[in-house]
Amino acid sequence: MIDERRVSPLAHREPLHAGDFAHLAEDAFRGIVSVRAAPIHLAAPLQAVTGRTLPIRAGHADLGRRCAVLWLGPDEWAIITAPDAAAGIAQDLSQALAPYHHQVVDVSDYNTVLTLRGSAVRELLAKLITIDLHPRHFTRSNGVATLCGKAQIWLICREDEKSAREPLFEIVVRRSMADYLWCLIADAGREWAMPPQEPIGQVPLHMPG
Amino acid sequence: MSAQPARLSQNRLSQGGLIDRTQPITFSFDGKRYQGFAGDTLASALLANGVHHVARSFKYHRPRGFMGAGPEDPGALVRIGSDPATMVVNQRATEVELHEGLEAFPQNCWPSLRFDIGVVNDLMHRFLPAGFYYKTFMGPPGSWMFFEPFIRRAAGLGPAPSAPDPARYEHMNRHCEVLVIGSGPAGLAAARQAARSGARVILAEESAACGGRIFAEAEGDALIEGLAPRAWCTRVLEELADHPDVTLLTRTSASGYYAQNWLTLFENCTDHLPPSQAGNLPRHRLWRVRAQQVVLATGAIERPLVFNGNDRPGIMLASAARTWLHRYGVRPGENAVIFANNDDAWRSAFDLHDVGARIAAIIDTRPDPAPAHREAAQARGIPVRLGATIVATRGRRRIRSIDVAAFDAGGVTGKPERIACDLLCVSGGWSPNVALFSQSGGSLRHDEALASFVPDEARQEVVPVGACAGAFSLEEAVSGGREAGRAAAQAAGFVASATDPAAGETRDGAPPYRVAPAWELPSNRPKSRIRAFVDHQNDVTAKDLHLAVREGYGAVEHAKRYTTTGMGTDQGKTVGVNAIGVLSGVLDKPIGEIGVTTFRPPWKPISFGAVAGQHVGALFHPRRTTAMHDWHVANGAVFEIVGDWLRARVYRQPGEDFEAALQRECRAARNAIGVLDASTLGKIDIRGKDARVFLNRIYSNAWMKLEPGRCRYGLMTNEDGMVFDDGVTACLGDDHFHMTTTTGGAARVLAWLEEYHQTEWPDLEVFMTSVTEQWAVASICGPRAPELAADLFDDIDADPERFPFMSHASGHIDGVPARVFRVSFTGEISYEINVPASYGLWLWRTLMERGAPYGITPYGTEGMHLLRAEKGFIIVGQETDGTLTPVDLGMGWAVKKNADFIGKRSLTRSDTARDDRLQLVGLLTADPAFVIPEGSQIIASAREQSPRTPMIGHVTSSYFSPTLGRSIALALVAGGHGRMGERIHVARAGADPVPATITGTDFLAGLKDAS
Amino acid sequence: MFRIRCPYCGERDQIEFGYGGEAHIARPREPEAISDAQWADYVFMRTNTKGLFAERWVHSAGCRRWFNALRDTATDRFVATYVIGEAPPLPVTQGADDGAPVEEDAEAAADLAGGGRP
Amino acid sequence: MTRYSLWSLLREGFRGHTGWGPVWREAEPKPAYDAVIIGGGGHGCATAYYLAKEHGLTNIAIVEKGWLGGGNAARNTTIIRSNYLYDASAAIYDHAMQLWKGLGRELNFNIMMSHRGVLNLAHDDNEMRQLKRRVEANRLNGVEAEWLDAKQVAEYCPIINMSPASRYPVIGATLQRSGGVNRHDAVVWAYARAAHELGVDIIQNCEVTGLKIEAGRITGLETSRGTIRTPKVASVVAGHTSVIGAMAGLRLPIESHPLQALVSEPIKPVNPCVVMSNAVHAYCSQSDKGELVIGAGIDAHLSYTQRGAFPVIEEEIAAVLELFPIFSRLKLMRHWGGIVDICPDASPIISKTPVKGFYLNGGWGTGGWKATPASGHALADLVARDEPNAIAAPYTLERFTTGKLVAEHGAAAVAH
Repeated sequence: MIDERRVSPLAHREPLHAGDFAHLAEDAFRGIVSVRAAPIHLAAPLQAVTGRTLPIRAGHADLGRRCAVLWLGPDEWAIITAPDAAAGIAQDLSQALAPYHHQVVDVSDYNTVLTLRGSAVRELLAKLITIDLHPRHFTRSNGVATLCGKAQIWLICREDEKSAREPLFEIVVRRSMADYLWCLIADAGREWAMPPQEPIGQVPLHMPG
Repeated sequence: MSAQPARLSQNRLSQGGLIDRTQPITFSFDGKRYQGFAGDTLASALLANGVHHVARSFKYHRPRGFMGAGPEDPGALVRIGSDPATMVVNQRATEVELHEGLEAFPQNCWPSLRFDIGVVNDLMHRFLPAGFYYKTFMGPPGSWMFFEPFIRRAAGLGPAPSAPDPARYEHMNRHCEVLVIGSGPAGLAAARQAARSGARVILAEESAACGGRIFAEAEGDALIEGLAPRAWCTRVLEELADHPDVTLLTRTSASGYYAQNWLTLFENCTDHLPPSQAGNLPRHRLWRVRAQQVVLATGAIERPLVFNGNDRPGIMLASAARTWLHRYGVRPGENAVIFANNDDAWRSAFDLHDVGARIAAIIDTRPDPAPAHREAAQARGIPVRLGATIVATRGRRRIRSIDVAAFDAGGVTGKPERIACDLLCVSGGWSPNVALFSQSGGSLRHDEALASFVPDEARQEVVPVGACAGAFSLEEAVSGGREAGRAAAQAAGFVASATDPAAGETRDGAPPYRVAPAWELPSNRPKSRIRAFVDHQNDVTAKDLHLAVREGYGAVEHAKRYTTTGMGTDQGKTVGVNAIGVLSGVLDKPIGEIGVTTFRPPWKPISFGAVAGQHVGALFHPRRTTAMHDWHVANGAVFEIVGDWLRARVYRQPGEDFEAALQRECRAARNAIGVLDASTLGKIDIRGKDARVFLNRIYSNAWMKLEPGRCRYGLMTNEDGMVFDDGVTACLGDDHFHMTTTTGGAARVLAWLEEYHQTEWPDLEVFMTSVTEQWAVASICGPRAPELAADLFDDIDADPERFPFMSHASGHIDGVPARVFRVSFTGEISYEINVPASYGLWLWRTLMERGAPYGITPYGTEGMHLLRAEKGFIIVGQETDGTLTPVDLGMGWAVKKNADFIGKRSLTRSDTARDDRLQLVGLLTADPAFVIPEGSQIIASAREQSPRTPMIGHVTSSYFSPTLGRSIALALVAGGHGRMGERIHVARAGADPVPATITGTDFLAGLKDAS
Repeated sequence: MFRIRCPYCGERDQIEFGYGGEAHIARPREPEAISDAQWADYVFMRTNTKGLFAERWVHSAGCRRWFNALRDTATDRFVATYVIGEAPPLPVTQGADDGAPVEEDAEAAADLAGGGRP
Repeated sequence: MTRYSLWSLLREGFRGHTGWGPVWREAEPKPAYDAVIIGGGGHGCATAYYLAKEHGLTNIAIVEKGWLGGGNAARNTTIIRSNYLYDASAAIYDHAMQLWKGLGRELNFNIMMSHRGVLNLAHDDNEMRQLKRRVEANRLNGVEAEWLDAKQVAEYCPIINMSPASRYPVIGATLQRSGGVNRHDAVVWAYARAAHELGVDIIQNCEVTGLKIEAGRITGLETSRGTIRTPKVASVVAGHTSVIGAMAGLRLPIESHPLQALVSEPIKPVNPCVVMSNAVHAYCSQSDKGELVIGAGIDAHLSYTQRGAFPVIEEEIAAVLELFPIFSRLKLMRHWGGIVDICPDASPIISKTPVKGFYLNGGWGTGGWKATPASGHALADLVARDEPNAIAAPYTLERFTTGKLVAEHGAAAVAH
């Protein structure tokens, strides 16, 4: 149950649809934990706490139904999990890693998750992202940190053309850039009639005098 | 829909071409309505209607028609549309596809295309040679400023739109194994072969239809792989359509070739459609392609000949004439002369003849054209003049006649003969289109036999094929294309299956291409009357190039720049080799030694909109908002942007102006409680056993003894010793810190920490993670803040005695986790409350609600600036500008003595250690009501001097202080720390300097002293 | 736009990277013990090689790791990338130390470039 | 040499322009000169001219590895202004401004110096504060400059996007009316012509391959066309200062970066002045031919290739469209890059070196063009007298040791 006092970064947005081509929505309040440690120290505790295998190859994520672990660097991972699960995972991991050099930070509120699915989403994202999104090169359980327009994101392929009817991507973005990213994606979806979105904050900036 | 063919205009053939005669299209040019067909360009439709004169040239305003039929055409530039927001200028009529309702207009002429006052330049041409402007207008002062506007008005081609563009543009990123540019026989063969391997192939075709010159030539008995060329083209396209990993882009030109096989392709998505049919597509798209291998099948460009009078409407490239005939079903003239130095152009004579045009003559500068051609001419009864040249032409808005005469190396030898004509097809031979190859870094070499530059050594993974590589036969194009496509795919790790069907015969329908260069043809006319154009857009003549050489601008780049040769919107596509040929003649040097000018991208002009893509307007740069943003908007906030963040500056109440709101907010903070949204402060979680050592090296002050639970202010300097950020860092545990940075510095500081950790001190065990946006922050301050705080926290004792200044605590507010820091940027008792960001709006509302009894008042960044100035705290970026040390800022106490830190060594350099550097002080004006404008300069004297007044400092911050009831200012003054109490003056433009007294920076301390 | 091989993430476009200038400039261990001129050499003076050059990049939008690259600044051709702490895979004349200029070993460079490909 | 004037132009018009002589004659390198200038760009040609004219040193040569004016002189956006903050900068750039004003007449060559005004836009309070500080410093230094409020900006340049809802609203600007643009090639040719007339040898296609140094003193240079003896060598090779410096064993506080620029297709006059914005990183003027001339920021990486990354061009054009939304349908006609030598403090070096008789002029970063006459003037003085004059004195190499930087980039952007 989400505490009703919480407001997600894209609470002011409704999901957007562009036929079967693309659907954009916020998957709010997902739990996200940033973990820094040596892989040799982290693998076992991670397995114990989350049941996931530590991905040690760049560009990969270990996907589970409730929990995904994304490789972000040689000593850096992100755990993306269910709402309200982050604090517990962070605490347990931190405890398990206590003997070693490590850093575990709950960054659930730092970020939000956008989901993008549909037959045209690779094409849509290619308008904004320079990594190779071809199904040969970016399939289920691939995940990277990259740039989407001016926003830094983590992009994870949850489903691809083989595993599902249509691909499904998750995009993790910092909260203050979420609305910009939302509007940027909506703009890229215009080709498939995704409704245009006006970014928030289009206010006059300076008061004369 | 009726399939009844529409009435054909005078020059339209009844059949042939890629036009649909069942789909007539009405359009207008220069206010007159015409009819064309689907598949036409504006140029082909105008030619079908007998219109040749469509434009005026850049400098002399000479009439211009269609010299080329595609992107190479230099002169036929028009304006499309008249709407101030959507009109497009300088469009090449040969590339504008016709659509219903298209309105085109001539440009660069006044009052009309027919009667253009600018023609006066042409009449004066003998006084306006290349570079004439360098030699005059520099007389008395201001003379250039007087003449320049006239010159400007005469230049410039079309006008700019006057309203913002409503269109959308896009970028599209793509990776592929093989990128093929150009879809003529070579390109199609390459793309097909690569596609068969399963590799990702992008085939980019500049025009609306694939095939290249397949559709621009008569098929004759030519074969490609055993098929008639057009049938072969259709079959290849069908096959390509079946490969899922082939992207075929028409109306897409490769515009730039950059490092590591990254290319930009410019796609026109909707310009060829009536606005009502554009749908949701962007107007243009810029494809940003990373290709493992590139095959350049960009063909070749025919050159005109350089002879007297070579620039009249009705004079066109021989290949263009064939394009009009075969691709557009347009006969460009009734009575044609062909003038060439090569065999290829003869085909134009035959093809024109075969659709009923009269061929008045074929003139070849050579004595020995292909025998097959001579026979074919004889069979058709076409008169032929060999070893001859055109010495003059006639006809203002369309060619009327030519004068032809025999010539040899010494000049014109025979008596000129006049031949009437309404079309002159010229050909100076073909130049491989090496622009992209050259952009890719590849070198060129001069090929004597082809009289042209051809690709030499490649510097990237690129292969030119077909005419682009100087291979002009169909057989070479197709086999070269096949091999290049196969090899490219293989190099990218894809091998075609062995079932590749054997290809049938490929052969040309014409004799092999032979050319004998003729760069500058003689005339019997007086030299002063000869005008042989080399650049038809910029009006550069051979004489101009002679002049350039005579004046010492013989280096090819000097000649180009002095005469502006090849610098027009056509990028000199038909110019380059001719100009070099003319120069070689004047300088008497082989062409290969002259060199070429640089091919600068883009291949042809592309819209700014496409280059910027989506990232304009509201999506230009992001506006970041805090969790409390909605409340600020609903409560009268006026915003400013700091580091992309929208921050509330003040909250205006009804009827209140900015200054009144500011003063009210500050009074509340001093007398009751103020609350500030401080969420944007940078926050970094720092953890590891060496975290403390690390901080000690990063900050200028000491960190080894900070206890858990305590906070400390720190300054960061760069290696030059100059302050670049500051903030408070809290010790959460012996190996765990929470650092704060300035809003604008957050990303920079984290990057700085990572850089030093990873590259200088990787041995230190420390990790850094940004938590800036994990926490929403509300900072409450003021004398009644402790009372509200006591109400607020579930489990933190808020009493300032037990929760002292510069300490922190973790606890809860109504069960919501909170980190609270007792730090102050205003001088008042403060609690900086951090909660998970999703609770930010709730926290703010809770504070407003529970703080109401204590008079809580939100204040914005303006109030924060004023309150901290009263206390004498600096703002990095306002007081500092990258040139100030901690000592300069009066924070020598923050320079630790016993350990190194980044930049410490710089502080003892002779200049950095001077004591008369600019130093931060307070200023009080003699007139307490006068608020000094920020940025004012400080002078020692009471009067400004002439011609210059020495400055001793400047004002960085200045406000009317509600607390002191007078103006205050912070300033940087040379040696200021030693000048307390001294009187200085603040200079003002247009008024007397204002006297002020140097004080300390903490104005509140002054207040307490006084009270 | 370059394609740069991050030693950790593989090849990515240049826009994901930040630039850090000349590599292998060691920060003086005891700044107080050196002269102003030596300090200036560390802070400001650069080899600025035209030719094979060791430089620092950071994969800012990816793994955020710093690494070194060898690139020919006269052609922009990347010869290799390698992690911080490793010696350059080809000798380069750089840093404050004196030394005879090293002839650029074109063949070795080509090998490395080729060997770096997938 | 034929004097240029309306009358000579008319006279030549009647005789087919056959009477014009060469602007300069290509010289063969002599075995020895009194001084040699490496680099035939604007600064190099100006140096030679002033050495010959003001110091009577005429047995001198310019050696240029390519064609005259083919480096940054051929690649810059020709913006002229002198509204710099610090005294040292104001002195040199305003000296240049005064020289520009009469240069066409002095050199008898129309360099198309157009004083159309330079606007530096302020988009927020911090920028306004910095720009007002500068405009006040200019005024007190005797440098012409003024502050315009938003309304005055809109009047001076009506096509700027003045919407207050813009991401970067324009809230004011400094204006230097005497600032403007000129014709880059013409300046080089004009200086070369004038220097040639005074006896200076201009040697193109002559690459310097080494410096001859004996006992800490320069004695000559090696070139692709032979050895030249000379007691004085001045390096004026923007983009390659470190390369020449290395020949003298010097490590310099310089990094060489690509700097890109672009022009649009020519259009009728629409932008009446030069518009510069630091916040969006754009500057834009319009040439006499009608092209919009637009400069981008430097590429972050070091390179000698004269090519930068295309995304820099994309961002630049997006920035220009933020300021001028009406330009969106105009077309990018050409873009290119140069190599700029960047000093840590964004100020140049005009300095003696540890090698006696070897002088450096470089490190002009992105702004060297506007200084051309003063740079040549000051360097000529330094070469002739072996002592920096008051204008050159702040720009020594020693400042990097003492810390007395001329930090013109100053103004760190944002704060709390």
